[in-house]
Amino acid sequence: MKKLIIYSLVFFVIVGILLTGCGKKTEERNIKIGVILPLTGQLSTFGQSVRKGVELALEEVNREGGVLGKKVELIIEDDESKTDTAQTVVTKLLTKDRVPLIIGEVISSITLAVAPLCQRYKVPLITPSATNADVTRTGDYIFRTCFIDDFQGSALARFAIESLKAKRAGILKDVKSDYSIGLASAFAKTFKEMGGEVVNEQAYAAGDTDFRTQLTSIKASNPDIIFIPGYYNEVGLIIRQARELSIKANLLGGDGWDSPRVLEIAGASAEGTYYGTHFSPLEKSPQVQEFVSVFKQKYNEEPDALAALGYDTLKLVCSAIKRAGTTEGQKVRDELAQTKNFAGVTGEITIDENRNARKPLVILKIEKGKPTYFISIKP
Amino acid sequence: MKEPILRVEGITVRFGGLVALKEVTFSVEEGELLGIIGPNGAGKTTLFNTITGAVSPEKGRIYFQGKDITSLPPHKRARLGIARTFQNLRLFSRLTVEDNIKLAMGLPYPAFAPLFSLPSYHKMEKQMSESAIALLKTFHLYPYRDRIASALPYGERKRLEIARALALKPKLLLLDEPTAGLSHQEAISLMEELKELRKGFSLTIILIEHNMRVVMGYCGRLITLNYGEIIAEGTPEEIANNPAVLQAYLGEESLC
Amino acid sequence: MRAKNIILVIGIPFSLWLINHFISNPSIFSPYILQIIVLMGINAILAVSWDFISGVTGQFSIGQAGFMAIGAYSSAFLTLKYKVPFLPAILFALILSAIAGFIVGIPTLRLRGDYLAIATLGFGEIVRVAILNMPSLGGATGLKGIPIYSSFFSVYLALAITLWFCLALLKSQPGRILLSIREDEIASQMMGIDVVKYKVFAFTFSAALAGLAGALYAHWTSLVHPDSFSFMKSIEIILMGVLGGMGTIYGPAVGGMLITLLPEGLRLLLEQNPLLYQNKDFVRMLFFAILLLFFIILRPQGIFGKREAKG
Amino acid sequence: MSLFFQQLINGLAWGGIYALIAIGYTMVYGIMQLINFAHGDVFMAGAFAGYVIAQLLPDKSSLPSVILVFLSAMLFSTFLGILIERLGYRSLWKKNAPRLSLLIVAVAISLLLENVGLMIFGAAPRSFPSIIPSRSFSLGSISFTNIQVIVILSSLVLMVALQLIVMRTKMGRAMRAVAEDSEMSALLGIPRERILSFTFALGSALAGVAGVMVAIYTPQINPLMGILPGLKAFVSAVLGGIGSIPGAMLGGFVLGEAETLVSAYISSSYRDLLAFLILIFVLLFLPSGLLGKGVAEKL
Repeated sequence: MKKLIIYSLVFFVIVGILLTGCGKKTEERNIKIGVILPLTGQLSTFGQSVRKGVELALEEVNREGGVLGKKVELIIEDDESKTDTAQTVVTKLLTKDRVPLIIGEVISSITLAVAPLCQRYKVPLITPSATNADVTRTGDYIFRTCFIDDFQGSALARFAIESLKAKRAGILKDVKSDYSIGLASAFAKTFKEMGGEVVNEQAYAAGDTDFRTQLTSIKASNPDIIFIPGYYNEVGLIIRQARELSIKANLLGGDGWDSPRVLEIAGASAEGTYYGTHFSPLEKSPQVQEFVSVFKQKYNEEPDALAALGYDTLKLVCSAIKRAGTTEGQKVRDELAQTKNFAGVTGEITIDENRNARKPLVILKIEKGKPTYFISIKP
Repeated sequence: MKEPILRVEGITVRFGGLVALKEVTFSVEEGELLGIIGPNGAGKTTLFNTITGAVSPEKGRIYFQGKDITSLPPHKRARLGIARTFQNLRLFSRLTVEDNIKLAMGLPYPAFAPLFSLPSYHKMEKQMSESAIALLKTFHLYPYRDRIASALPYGERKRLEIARALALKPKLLLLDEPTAGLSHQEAISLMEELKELRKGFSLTIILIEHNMRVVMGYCGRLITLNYGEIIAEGTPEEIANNPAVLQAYLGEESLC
Repeated sequence: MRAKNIILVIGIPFSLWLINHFISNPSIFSPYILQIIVLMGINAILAVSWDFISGVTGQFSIGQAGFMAIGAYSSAFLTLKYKVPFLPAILFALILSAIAGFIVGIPTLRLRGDYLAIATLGFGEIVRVAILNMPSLGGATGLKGIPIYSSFFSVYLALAITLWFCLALLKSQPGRILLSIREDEIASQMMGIDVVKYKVFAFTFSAALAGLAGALYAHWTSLVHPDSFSFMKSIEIILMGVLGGMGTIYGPAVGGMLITLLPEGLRLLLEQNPLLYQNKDFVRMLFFAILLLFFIILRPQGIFGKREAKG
Repeated sequence: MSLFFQQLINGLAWGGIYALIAIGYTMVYGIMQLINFAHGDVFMAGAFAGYVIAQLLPDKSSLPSVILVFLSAMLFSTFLGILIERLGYRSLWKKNAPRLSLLIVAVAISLLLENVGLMIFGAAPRSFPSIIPSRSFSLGSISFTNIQVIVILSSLVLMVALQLIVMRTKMGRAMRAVAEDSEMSALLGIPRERILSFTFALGSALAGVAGVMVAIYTPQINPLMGILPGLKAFVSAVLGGIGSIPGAMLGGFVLGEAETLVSAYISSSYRDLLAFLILIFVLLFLPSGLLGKGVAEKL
């Protein structure tokens, strides 16, 4: 008898699932845009910053009457900084919520994992900050509103040689991140082309907390600059432990450093380090200053590069839908591809033939505990 | 003189510093019922473990039906026809009584046969069931056929272990305290059954026992072990009056 | 007996093929639910593979994720880099993980209980870190763009075959022998059973099944990276087996499905409560941990297992 | 050459930490033959207890507050250790349930602790307040920080203290008796349950201290920080000879040094691989470890 109950229970569960599965979605009143971000987990500050920028832009767009006469609504999903969760959640956005377009993801590895899904369902995916070059090579429905690592890496190498007069570079990269690997190889290529020498290349894995062994062996090759293309959790520790090992060389990083957590973890040892990013709140242009004041008013904190990129991305998406006159995937895709010098707070956005954006790299230097504008390098 | 079924020559076993068996030498004729007695810790069970291959001796050889089996692994010795029971009952407690018996029948068909339910699979399974049932009937265990072994009363579990050993169709059966924990009446009826079986299965039995009435009444010959050495060997009568045996048991009242 | 087998052997594949047409068509059936159903099938195979070695043969393994990784990566490598069709890739994955099971089985099976468990845990981690350091296997970022060959049909056919093989073995003499090894290895040896040979067979067979599940997984998610085969995955597989009922084969299969269903059900349930939804992943694992504790202490034989009578 | 010595010092710090955690594994295994999977998470709990107390303290780097942080971590871990033993293991251990169930309970408790930590503190790593401001010294070209010295010295001191407790005190003798033969010691009137709780308490206290040390040394904590060090500490215990406390200490330092040298001279991505290769090697060829005593299977 007991077996019979259990079998019938399991049977009903399965039938129940099958039924809930089907059924079509009715047409919606306003335009839904999917947003996929790491709101929790290892890289949660990136996700939180982009969300603030996107939501600020949404308010402005809806205040000016939305798009095509309809209000714009965001479905924001958290992927916990994990590729498996991202895949499940993006499938839900594509098939259950049937969104016409998705903004995201922030991290290169996760964007690379979800891009094939969007390509398969012919839904445009725009990443505000994933800089790994392979992202847009997935397919013609994948776009980005930031520069790519090939540009960021070579710009940083040019900066190291020309401005910092570096000759011997050590590299410490995160073997678990496409972003870090791509940026490190781009930097090394240009650095060598311009006469520099990469004296020692060491690796670590995201989640490590002790880098003294790698730093000690880099120190032994006495470089005058160490390039650390990692994300902020590990970078903060690396800077601190490097100074503890009394390493005097310049420390240089990419946009992965752009989070208040670096200063929180590294503290005083971050003094005098440099990193490249997409945006600085101190830029003089009126559009930037207006964005900074509105942002400060809403969140009473200064916007960082990711917030600015999020803001620009949503504005760009809305303008593309307006130009396309419909939310149909193919048309929106074509409009996005033809975007020419769209005035964004992170600079003029022109989508090139590989669906990447050509944008300047802004170099910041940490002085007296604050990132200060140093120089910007044109593509 | 026919080759003795089992020859044990100069077996010495050492666990760390402790010498469990020292130069143990004896032989057993086919069809004999040999008893091994001795105080606790004399090395009786270690001797069984050495014969069955669970323990490898430091020195000495063991011959079974003339073949040297000293270095054979336990499962090969069992296949040759050496079966045993354990001092503290090692049954497959979550398997049914019938399955416990069937375990001793090895694998009579290729492993993948059940996958494609080949004829050989069905035929052999039926045969195994039949011989298992026959054995259970002779041991009056048939009513417990589908119960799991751990659900049986103690007496029945003792008999099941012996039945399982017999399912190996052994030539030599080593019984480690078969009547331990049984009432006098149960012990006697068990020994009677064993006498029948010895004739029926042309079986040689070696018995480790503390129950002197059983040993004296049923064993053809006795060996006394003390501190890992054989101190006496002979018919029950000779052993009963042997000074060394009495001294070994110290203060036990006269044996008969 | 014969007629019943024939009906099964033809009936099940045909009905699966039929359902597949209905269920895999995105316009009729929501792919989101399909995704859950396919993962349920894959996890069921994994749970059965664990139960075969740990539940039936009693050799507690915390390394199934390692064999799953071998199956996933080897098949993905073939289909991605050499455009090998699906079936040969799966067979290769099966054989390779079986060989891995054989190589790992022989030395570790001399160990007992928790030493064996820890050795298998070590093996699983070694496989993960080895893959991490193999650039041709995509290193830490894994293999991407694996062709999506798996489908409802292939996964549930594989599950049906797995259940048929394991149950047929379990109900016959090979199964009894494996169970006897679980119950009392020494007594089993004394009954003339070559314990090492059967343990290695069980290990190899279980590894092959885990490899099969890995290959199906890789060709469904189209992305594999070392972190999805960490020892946490092995622990999840153990959870499915224990809850389903160790040693019954069909128990862990159902356990595997329920455990996969749980987070999605939880996701729907939690959507209403924002705070819980915010960290739903931890709630899921917390719920697993409590469930595991509940079962082990109050109902050790799991949902389908038989209560062990106290003799 | 100075590079080699510099790496050795880096290894020493982690060696001390592994040793402290390994001792907990060895003691519990000695008595219950159980691998307490949750032990790594007790180490994490200690770090978080220290973190919470450090946050509340007004003047963080004064000597009394440093001691308070260590003490609170030790107390919380000890309390947690006893709780785990009482609620998780005791009922099963008394019923001498199959070892498999105990192992699964250990895994479940470990999952429980990790996810409660994630629920309360979130997955993003938190930086530990610098209650001991780090100053680096250098001897010739080798540089080390005061924290490294503190970590190494305090782990040695704690180990010696523990060895004294186990070898000299009555409770220590009782512990060794129960480890030797728990049935016999029960017959002789040794209160096994109390000894078990005491063992868990001692092991957890050490793990708690190790937790705070790692928090200061890194200085970063997150709810999953206990998993890898926990596993490696177990490898150290097995390497040293499971059940032997000096073995755990030796194993901890050997593993700490081996890992540092491998990641310095081969590559850091093989560091974790090394720990598991050692584990498999020891389990197969050196079951009683470096200092352990053989464990014969009673037939």
